Amino acid sequence: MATPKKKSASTTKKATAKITDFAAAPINKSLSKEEKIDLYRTIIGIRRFEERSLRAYNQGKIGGFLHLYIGQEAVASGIVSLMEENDHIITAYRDHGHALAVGMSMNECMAEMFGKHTGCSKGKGGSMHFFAPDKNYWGGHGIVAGQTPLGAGLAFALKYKGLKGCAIAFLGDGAVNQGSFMETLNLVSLWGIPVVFVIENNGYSMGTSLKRSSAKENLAHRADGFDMAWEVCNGHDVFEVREVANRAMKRAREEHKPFLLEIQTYRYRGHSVADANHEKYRTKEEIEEYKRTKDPVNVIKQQLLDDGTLTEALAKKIDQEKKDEAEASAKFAEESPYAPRSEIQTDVYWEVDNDTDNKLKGTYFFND
Amino acid sequence: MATPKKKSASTTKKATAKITDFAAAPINKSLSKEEKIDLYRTIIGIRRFEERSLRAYNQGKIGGFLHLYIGQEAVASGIVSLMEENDHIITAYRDHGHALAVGMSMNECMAEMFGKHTGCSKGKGGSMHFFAPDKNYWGGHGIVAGQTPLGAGLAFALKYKGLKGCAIAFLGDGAVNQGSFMETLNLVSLWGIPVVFVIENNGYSMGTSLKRSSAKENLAHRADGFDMAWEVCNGHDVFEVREVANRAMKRAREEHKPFLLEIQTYRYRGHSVADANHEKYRTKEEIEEYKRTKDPVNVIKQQLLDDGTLTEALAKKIDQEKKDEAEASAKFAEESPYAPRSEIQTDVYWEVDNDTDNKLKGTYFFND
Amino acid sequence: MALITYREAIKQALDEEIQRDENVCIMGEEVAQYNGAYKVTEGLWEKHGDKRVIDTPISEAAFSGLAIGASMLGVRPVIEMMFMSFSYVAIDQLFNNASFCRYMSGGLMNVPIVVRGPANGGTNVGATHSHTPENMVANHPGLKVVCPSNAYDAKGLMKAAIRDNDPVFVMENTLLYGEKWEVPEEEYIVELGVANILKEGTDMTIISHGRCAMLSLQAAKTLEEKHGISVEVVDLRSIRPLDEETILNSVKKTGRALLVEENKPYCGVDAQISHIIQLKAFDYLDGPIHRVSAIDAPQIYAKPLEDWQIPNEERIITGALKCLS
Amino acid sequence: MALITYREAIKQALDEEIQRDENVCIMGEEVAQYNGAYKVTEGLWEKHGDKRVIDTPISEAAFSGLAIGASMLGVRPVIEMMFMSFSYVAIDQLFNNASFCRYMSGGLMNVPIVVRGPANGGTNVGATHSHTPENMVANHPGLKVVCPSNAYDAKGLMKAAIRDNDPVFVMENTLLYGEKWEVPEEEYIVELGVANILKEGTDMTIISHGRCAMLSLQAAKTLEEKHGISVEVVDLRSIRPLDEETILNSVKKTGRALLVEENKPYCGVDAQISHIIQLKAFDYLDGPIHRVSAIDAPQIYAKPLEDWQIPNEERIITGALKCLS
Ligand SMILES: Cc1ncc(C[n+]2csc(CCOP(=O)(O)OP(=O)(O)O)c2C)c(N)n1
Ligand SMILES: Cc1ncc(C[n+]2csc(CCOP(=O)(O)OP(=O)(O)O)c2C)c(N)n1
Ligand SMILES: [Mg+2]
Ligand SMILES: [Mg+2]
Repeated sequence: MATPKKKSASTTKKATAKITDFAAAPINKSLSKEEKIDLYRTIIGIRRFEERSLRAYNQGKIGGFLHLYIGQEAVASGIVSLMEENDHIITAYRDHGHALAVGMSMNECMAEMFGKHTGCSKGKGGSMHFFAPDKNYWGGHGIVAGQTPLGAGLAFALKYKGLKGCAIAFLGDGAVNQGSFMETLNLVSLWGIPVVFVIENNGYSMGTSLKRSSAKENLAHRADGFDMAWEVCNGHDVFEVREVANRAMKRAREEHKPFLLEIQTYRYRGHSVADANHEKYRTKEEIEEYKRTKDPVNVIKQQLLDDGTLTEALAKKIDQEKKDEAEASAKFAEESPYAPRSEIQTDVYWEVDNDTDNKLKGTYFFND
Repeated sequence: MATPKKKSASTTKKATAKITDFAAAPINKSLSKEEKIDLYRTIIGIRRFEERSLRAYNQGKIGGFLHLYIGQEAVASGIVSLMEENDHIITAYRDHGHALAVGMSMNECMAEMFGKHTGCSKGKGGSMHFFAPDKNYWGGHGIVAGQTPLGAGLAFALKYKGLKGCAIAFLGDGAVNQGSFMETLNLVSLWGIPVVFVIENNGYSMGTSLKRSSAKENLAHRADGFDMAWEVCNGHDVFEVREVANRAMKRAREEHKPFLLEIQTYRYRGHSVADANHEKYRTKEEIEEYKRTKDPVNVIKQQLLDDGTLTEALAKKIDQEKKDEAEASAKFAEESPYAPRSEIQTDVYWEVDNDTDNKLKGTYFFND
Repeated sequence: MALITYREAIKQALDEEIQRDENVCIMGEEVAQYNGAYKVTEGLWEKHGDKRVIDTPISEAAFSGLAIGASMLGVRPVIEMMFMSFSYVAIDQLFNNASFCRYMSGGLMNVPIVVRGPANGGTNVGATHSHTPENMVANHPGLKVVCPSNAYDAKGLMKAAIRDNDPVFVMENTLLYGEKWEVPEEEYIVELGVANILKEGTDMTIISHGRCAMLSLQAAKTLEEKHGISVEVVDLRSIRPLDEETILNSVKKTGRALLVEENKPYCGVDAQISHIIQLKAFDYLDGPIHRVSAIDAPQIYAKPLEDWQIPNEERIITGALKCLS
Repeated sequence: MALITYREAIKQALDEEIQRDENVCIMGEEVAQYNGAYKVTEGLWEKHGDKRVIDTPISEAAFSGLAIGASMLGVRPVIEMMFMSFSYVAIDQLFNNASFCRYMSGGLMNVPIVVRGPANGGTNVGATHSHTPENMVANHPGLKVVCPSNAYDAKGLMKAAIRDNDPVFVMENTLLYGEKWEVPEEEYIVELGVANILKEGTDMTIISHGRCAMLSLQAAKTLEEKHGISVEVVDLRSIRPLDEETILNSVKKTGRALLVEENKPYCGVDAQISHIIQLKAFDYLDGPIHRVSAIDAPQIYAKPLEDWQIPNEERIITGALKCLS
């Protein structure tokens, strides 16, 4: 099913010619062999990491929610691969893929889900709250669409500070119906904020299909109401993601203009692992069909085998490395300690944590 | 300046032929002489009432805010004149015009602004909070756009109860940027709720011109993103308002479809009477030009003089009656008592106010 | 009497009220076709159809406001917040419109809605999903709020809330959904504003609400068995209206009060209860009122730490011993 | 010292901090070209331009969230809520993102924003425009909140808030904007967490914050003159962090405490203060702690009634006499 791409006539400056072989687009053609292999490595790494985390969850090692990104890997991988020095990203609770793509280690991510002190957030955030500001990754947010104004803020800061960069804020197809997001669309267009909103449209918000949650199925089209450019593309082919996102990001960086990009993708698992219903609100066939024809791991593998970048042997080797890395991360997480109880009350206030001068006045915490 | 009308191609069913003489449209042609005079009576009544309230405010008789509707009278008057038995309306804080149009008395309205017990809300609501549920008028709301989901709820109730009617929810051009409103647009289109949202676009939200608050000046166009019908029209000619709104309201009643109607209008006074700046953020000329060419009172008066409905003498008589009525309302308000202090704690809980069976358990109020 | 879960009890209340009154309907995210994120509404859509059990987009402000508006015309919507934490995106609708429209109109209208959903921590979902905002609700006159601690109360209070002509928040608890209690087969109501003495005692009073009341009961038993302390346990059930009489009678009898809740301490419900007790039973107090609340920090994710952060039996016992010393 | 208004004091603080630190900027509705709805930012846009003083659309959730996000990269936005009441449409951004992002990231970031605006009644604008939500803010660990009662504090606390590396709410008061106080010409800071003894006394302590502290001071003078009662008045200034020491020392000295605030009573700040006092100064108390708060109902519009609803000198005096009896 070749999804039709729609483009905003009104505001996208360049009417780029339609490209069907995205791998041949300049932004992809310029990739070195090693860079292409890295894309494969990232995509399969996310897959293996999450498969391992699922096992840990089922073993009772991971609590709370576990929202798997399996099926959507090419979206985060493709976009993150385009990030430049001053580009920043932020996403929602389905945040493992983005985390690994920016280069967070499997160890710190797995340990976070285990709630361990060695986790990226010291076990304070959990699966929904991975952060790596040093890698320009600002989380990991649990309230639907709540991260979208933050993303605009990151981009605002870039412009404020005169840095050439953009922010990419990811959200889901259900998140588009939160007021905070829609307010933000107006704001960023009005102010000329270099942010790219990426709707990862996987067709469902929990058990609700797109057409039961949004009055119009073309979500990106809302941007027209704010005089903002938009585009819709597929998310299973990392080269397509890169080609389209690259234009959006470049435009943001160079022209300080926001962009609304809707990427059609699919999640294989339930909304979270606790979602036992996910073969009820959609058919098994729908899932299988996507896996068969559009699995992002298979698609890139085949592309790289076809163009000679990969051999079956190398592909297998990388796969095995990632499996091992994931396995090791579970071991690392398992063996890591929890934070001591005293840590419950650290990281609340910067001023308390950094009280080198002993200048703090007054009571900050109020237990009897 | 003849504002161009734009229509939603996508969702408005009937492509009605363009009408320029709105008085000749069927919905207006069918008006009896008395009905037309009533329209004039309403419009001039609002004007005289508000002029009187302004004096009262300047005399220190009215406190808090006073948001005058002067200049916009034809909008509420026109739309309310179309209301049928099961139609309901709700608006924001600039609510006097709507109140008088639905038939609230000047006495209860003026007394409310004076904070008196005889006011429509017993002096508990003030200028921003007029209500007359018996006249299908649900207020009068102070939080920008906060009334818009309530309006959707009124319409939801009509559909739920199987009543043929619609709700009209008014909001300003600044209010469109609140998330609650945009969420509601999606919801009512998705569910098929018979609500008509009327943006009274007077060009300014406080001191901010439309183009400084909204990324796209055609506000109604946002409806396209929700697959919802929309239209833009002028608000100074009550016949135009009626012609356009009638189609929107009929459609809502008959097809359970929402509509977004943007009506271009103008306020002569500051945002509220306290707004001393209003000749700074816009020019005196802009104000004068509107008054000269589009004053809703003059426009209808001229129309009715031209078509023989009114004579100068009758027009003057009605004007005088309304001046007298407004004056009398100020006297009534002045002479009315404030509620006793004990009334501070009534009307908080229905169950407390209606405690006929003495069944209430527990403490409801918590002062020492 | 049947032994049913807290979840089942709420579902029964909803089911019965939908049948009793054609104006009662339920709306929220995933409440219909998905049967509810926590399966509280399981089967109700299938039984009552699209009109009465309604799935919403993720637009809490819009559907809360819509429910409030609809209630003005006599519909009686029960809205589910998938987590009560998500009400934070709808606070204006809930705290300004639901609470004040009646007042600002001088009593011309009322808003018979119910806002229900889980408000608790202890489930390793982190800071944004673990709010217990009954204190914020109770701060706003015009609103009512109840916190059922068991299946019997959950059913009875839910029915009372739905029949109430004012806006009522029902704070549920995901950790209780699967727990079972005896619930009568015949219809009953638990009136708002009536606390429940879970256990009588003479040495001290523990006042609590929601799941913490159950933990307090457990702790009280341990205190009695291991420490020989006779503890009276009062389960508030209803936060606003509040059964001051039961609270004060108990404290006057025991002379000691420990207040236990899951909220963060600063301006929690128990701050208010503490004030009321010292004001109205000052001369009966043999020592200061103590509180056990969540350890004052955003909710932590890590399970063993969160289990320590929110009140647990051990912390309640420690608190009680401190209170008695 | 110069005699300047509360409004002018805040403006000076903003102006000086904008000049001091290029990362400080102000955003909000009408703050720039219109000079602020209450003229607090008058002249700042003209002086500092579009980059530093920024008008926003009526989108509190969006611009609050934007400010929070920007602060993560080192911008230090001061956002104005035209009324603090309007923060109700932005609660999720303010109470989840501003307060918890630091924590949920294990301390990897901080959110140096200031949220400022008037939070008061007494201006006949009705229930939706008269919130005093310092209690709700203080309930959320990660947030700080201060309530300056006079021009000196307003300037000093605003500067402290802007320099603070955590999110700080500054609750102002429209009724104070035009009032004048002595303010030094030279630069100063009023640290967070330090209360101010407005008047010393021996018979009882009145603890208050914001404009109510000024009313309390007036009442204290009347109590002294007319009733011969020596009242100590503590102005909290900062709600979180809280200067417990000053509170407790004063109550230990006087043995009596009256708490005065403008919020509705249920779970107001003073509920918390009451609890702390009875917990930590129980043996020093000669009688129960009393409170004077707004009369518990949505804010009424009618001027004479609203003037009675919120604390005034007469009600404070009555409260004080009750407290002493
Ligand atoms: C304000 C708010 N409402 C509801 C939820 C519960 N919730 C979490 S994820 C989700 C579905 C979101 O779907 P979508 O935006 O499509 O993202 P996806 O899960 O498909 O990645 C819901 C309803 C929440 N976290 N926050
Ligand atoms: C949520 C919220 N933010 C800000 C305000 C303050 N405010 C009241 S009216 C107004 C301007 C609204 O303009 P518009 O919607 O165009 O309506 P108009 O006043 O022109 O009728 C503002 C900012 C408010 N009442 N509520
Ligand atoms: Mg989705
Ligand atoms: Mg306007």
